[in-house]
Amino acid sequence: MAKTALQFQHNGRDVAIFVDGGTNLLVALRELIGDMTPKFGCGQGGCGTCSVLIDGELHLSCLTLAETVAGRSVETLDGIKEGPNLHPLQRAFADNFAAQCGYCTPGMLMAAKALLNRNPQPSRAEVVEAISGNICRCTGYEPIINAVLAAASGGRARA
Amino acid sequence: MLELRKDLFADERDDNLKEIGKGTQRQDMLGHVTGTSPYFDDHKLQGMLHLKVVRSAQSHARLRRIDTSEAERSQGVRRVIRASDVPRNLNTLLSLINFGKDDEPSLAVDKVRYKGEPIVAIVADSPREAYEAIAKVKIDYEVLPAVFDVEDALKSGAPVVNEVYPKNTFTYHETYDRQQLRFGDADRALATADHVLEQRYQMSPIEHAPTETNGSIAAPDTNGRYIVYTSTQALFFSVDTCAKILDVPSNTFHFIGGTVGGGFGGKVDTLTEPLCILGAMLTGRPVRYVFGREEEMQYGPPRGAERIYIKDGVMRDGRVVARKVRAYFDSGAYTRLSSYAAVKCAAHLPGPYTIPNVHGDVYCVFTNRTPATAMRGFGVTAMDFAIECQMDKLAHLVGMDPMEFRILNAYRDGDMKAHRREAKNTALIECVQVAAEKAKWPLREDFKRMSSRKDGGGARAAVTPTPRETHAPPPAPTQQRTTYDRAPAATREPPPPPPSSPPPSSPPVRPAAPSHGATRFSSVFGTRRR
Amino acid sequence: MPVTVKTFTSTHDAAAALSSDRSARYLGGGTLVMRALNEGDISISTIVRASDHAMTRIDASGSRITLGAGVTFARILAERELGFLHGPARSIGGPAVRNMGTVGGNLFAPVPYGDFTVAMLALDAVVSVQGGLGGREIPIDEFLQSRDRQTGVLVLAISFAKPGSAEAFRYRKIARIKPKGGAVITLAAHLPVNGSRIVGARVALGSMAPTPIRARAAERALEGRALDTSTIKAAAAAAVEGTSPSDNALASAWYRREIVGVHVRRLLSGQE
Amino acid sequence: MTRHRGRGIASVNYPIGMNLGGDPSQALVHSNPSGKFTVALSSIDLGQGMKSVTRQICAETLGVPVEDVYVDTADSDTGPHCMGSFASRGTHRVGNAVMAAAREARGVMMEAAAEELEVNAADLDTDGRGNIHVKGAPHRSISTKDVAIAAQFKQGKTISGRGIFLVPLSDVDPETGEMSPATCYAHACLVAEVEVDDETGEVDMVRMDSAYELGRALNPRLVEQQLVGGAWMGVSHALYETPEPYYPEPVHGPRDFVEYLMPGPGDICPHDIAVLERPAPDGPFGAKGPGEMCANPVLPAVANAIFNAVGVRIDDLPITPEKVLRAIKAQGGARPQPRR
Repeated sequence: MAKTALQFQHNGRDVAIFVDGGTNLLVALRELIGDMTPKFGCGQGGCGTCSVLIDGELHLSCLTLAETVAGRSVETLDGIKEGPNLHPLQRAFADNFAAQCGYCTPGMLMAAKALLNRNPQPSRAEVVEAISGNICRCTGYEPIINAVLAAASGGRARA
Repeated sequence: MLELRKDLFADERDDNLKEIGKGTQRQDMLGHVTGTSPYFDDHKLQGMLHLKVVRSAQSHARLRRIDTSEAERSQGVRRVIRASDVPRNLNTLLSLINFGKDDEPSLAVDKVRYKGEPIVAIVADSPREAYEAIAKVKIDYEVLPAVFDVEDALKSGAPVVNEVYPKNTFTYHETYDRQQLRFGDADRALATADHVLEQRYQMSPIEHAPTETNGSIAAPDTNGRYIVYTSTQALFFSVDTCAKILDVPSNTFHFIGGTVGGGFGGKVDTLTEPLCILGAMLTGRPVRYVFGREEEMQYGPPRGAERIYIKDGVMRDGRVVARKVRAYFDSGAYTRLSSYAAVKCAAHLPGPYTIPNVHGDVYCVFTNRTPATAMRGFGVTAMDFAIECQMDKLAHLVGMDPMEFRILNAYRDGDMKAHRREAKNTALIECVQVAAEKAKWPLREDFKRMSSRKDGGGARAAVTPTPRETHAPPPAPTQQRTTYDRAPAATREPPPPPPSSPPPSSPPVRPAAPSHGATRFSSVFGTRRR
Repeated sequence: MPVTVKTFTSTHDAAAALSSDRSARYLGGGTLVMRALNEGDISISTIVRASDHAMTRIDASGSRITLGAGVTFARILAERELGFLHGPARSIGGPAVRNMGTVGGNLFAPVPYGDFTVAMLALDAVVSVQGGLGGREIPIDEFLQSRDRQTGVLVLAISFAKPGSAEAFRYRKIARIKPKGGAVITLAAHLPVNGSRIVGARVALGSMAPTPIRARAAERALEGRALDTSTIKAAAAAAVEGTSPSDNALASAWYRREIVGVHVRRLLSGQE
Repeated sequence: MTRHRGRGIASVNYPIGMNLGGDPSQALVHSNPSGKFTVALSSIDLGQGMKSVTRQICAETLGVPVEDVYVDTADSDTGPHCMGSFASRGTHRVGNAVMAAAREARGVMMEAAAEELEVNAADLDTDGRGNIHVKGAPHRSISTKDVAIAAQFKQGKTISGRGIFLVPLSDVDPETGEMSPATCYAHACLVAEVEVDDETGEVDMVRMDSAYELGRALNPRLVEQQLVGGAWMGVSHALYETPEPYYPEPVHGPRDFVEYLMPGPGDICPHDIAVLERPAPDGPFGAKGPGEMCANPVLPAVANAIFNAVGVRIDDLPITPEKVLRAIKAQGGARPQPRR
């Protein structure tokens, strides 16, 4: 089967892989690069567990044709730590007990990061809007909203 | 906002503990926020194959012919698995604990009983190639009449959904078509109650919708074993179910799981592991079988629907004196766990209240829909909905505050419960009082002073004399009958009498040992436990 | 058969590839085509892309606005000139979907999707398409009526006259889930006013038929009148006329018929 | 006026664990030579916090800091048998098994410490910070690390323990239903306030106030997670969810998260919770299990609140706007009940 060569930046590192026609970015990240932080939740664009940032913007990796990220920058949860330290959002999620099963957490964090990147001091309504594409079945959303607000007011949330 | 009411029941507790009672961070939180918690699908294995199943397009049909020849030749296909490839192609989950008969194949044999039932499994190099092969499987169906309503399923002449249970009801104690609860004389108490209220409640099915769908990865391991990564909620249920279906010793398997992306009851059924392991056995390669979202929503088991009829007798002073319940659990086409839910539901009657006369009939009914399974609050959620709506209506009927009405009828320490065990360690009254306080809902002083620990037992500890079943028609009503606040709608007609045969007088025989040789968790079939 | 991806620099070539291959689909934002592939739709074996910048151009400088088919909802939200379309754009998906989904793709989104197209219909938009034989401009209602037959054409852009005032264009999506939910019904109205009279009323409804449709009876009730209580009442009463809603997972046809008038009234009167 | 507010209540109890085949769980606890403990289970953590709550139970029982314990779940080669994570059995059944295993391990640890300190084991206590000392004489102490080293390399003892907790099957009488379905019960009462639109039948949650009795809140933050998330699920069950929207007719089943309705982050309401603790005599530190019952009172409380708001009884779940609207129309309009 003919494969297409694909190069892009993955969490700041250049990567090169070969993909089959039609491969989505989620499969490319998980199966070809080995970054398991984006999760499969539906493959339909409905749950947000596979969310990543492409050139800084929130995208659903399951609906992204892998080869369309050629030459672009892809950021996943695996890349948001600041050196050995947790990103303020990760700390805030932990402090607010904003994860139970943890499966939606990577996508939630990426959606929250996309928000804080362009709006460091969001209102509650803006936080609600920012995570609205991400399904959580455990928490009832309240702790997640609180965590994002806490990370923002901590003032350390930067790109 | 959460407040700990340490002032209540303080005399029953030692609060001088070091780790217990502290809001310690979760052990798994760091893994969750860094995306490193290992779910079953996070295991990358060399040369992984992908398994997809061909699902029935019909709700009820005979399988006249299954032609997989073209699919077998399809590009990338490593193996087509048919029903005859499954070593023991008939199982029921609770056979491991001797409850119920084997009634469900891994792959349909001669008949399909619900839309979406697996018929053939395809193992291919890629999901795409598996989908292409699925399209090439030709199935010739002879469509049969289907039944979707639990009460229709019990009518004579209804289509037989599952031949293992030809009356479309699960069999309890080898003989009964339902689980009964009998405590006191509900009919007599209803005849003398000031008001009688009979209502119908319905809960539709509910999907667990975990963000991680059901799935597993199975791979040949060293020394003839198989390693299985799984989303199961019940590891040894899955191990032993697979051992039974695949007819191998359970230590053939090394199951790894324990970190699961939500379950809520939807990952108890060992849905994917048997075919996934079989795929690995037949190809010698790692195989991944993961539900898509639509599969999870439509063909993964839901919390089954329940239909509940409640008939209550209440006195003008607010005492509920009788509760008669008839409930139907819609199990779908196979048993899974609804059989047990009915028992749990019967034991739950009449809710957390001391009612001297309780009569319950709970049916587990088969229909031509996706088999139902456990879900958070299993056997109780819908019954609580029915009971608590009913309690609200009764309070309204007798003109009592709904909070005080519940406190009045609440069970207390020392009371006899309808399943004939003494109530202990109760706290319903205190919950009502605290909730009222939180919601600024005024309660009268005497209701504020009532306690779960006071005024229970005594006359309330007695088992009301329970008549033997006569199966005579109930006495004609002599008192006021209320069909609450509105004319009954067309769908709210009084239910027909239950289509039951009189229960036998001889005690149920112990079941014979099951024919399969698989491990069972328990061969104990009942010991008295107080 | 593996999936083949064909990327063209010219829309003409992309359109030719699309029209010559029944198994080809044009990849816009991915929300329809990639989903179909993920779910095992083997009828698609060729993905066609076009890298022509015209596909993503927004021209909002004059009185007529043109949106390239590849314009995403996020780009509309970033465009101050398009403030009147921020409501419809924001009603699509969550932020990730808005970064991906395009106005061209939305034309093909089946119920319960396709809300932006309802807004386009109320604006009397024109769809520019490139077929195998050449380019055409199709009025949007005509396009929608023949949508099932349009899969072989490449939508290039959509254009419409800018509403005279912010007041003149109204949009509302009735969803059960907030802030991101599928539509029970979607409503858009364009009510240009000449003096105090409405001239050229357009009311469009989503989920009231297999594709978005015009509520022509409501439009007639509004045409030539002032937007006062009695006009609004008449338009609301007429809203259901000519609709053919279906049952789906979100609501029944009965419910849609019952509430469409209520929501038309609320939309027109500015009531929450 | 088209929107009406109403309040409704419900109170419930819930059986902890199941009565099916006997209800056992096992646990193994062992120490490494540094005095750090591993709990081996085959029980599943599906988000409810199994790993975390058993970790605290183990630490409390051993008398060591929680950081010195790590819980490993769900490996069929190393984890002993457990029925599984369902029926609110985790905290109670598995917690008890872990307690039993930790008690046995603690016994060996104290014996080993006694040998090192040359005292009677009965005279020793743990300080919960990693030390074992003579009661009343805190200076005569030894660290659990030194005890573990001594046990392993000097005394030849294994600081380990096995635990099982079994609730035997209770026979069910076919005639009367007499049985022991559970050994303890959790309790709850919840007040829901809703707003109902009488022209569309839409129901919005305004707030919830609740009291939950759970035996013991072993970890109040985990309890809060269950109660907040569980009440959200209760709202979802009450007003939104079903894979068969036209049940029993099997049509128009949802296929994705747009069609399968669950409240979004914009649909949630304030929820004020009180937790009561009446210890279960057979619970680990009195604990019952909050995981399942937390959703149950919400469904009827919402239904009862809708009646209070507009005077219609919806007895079919989920309570969709359509059902509310049909009932309001059948009744000839909203009939708000006295505010309460």
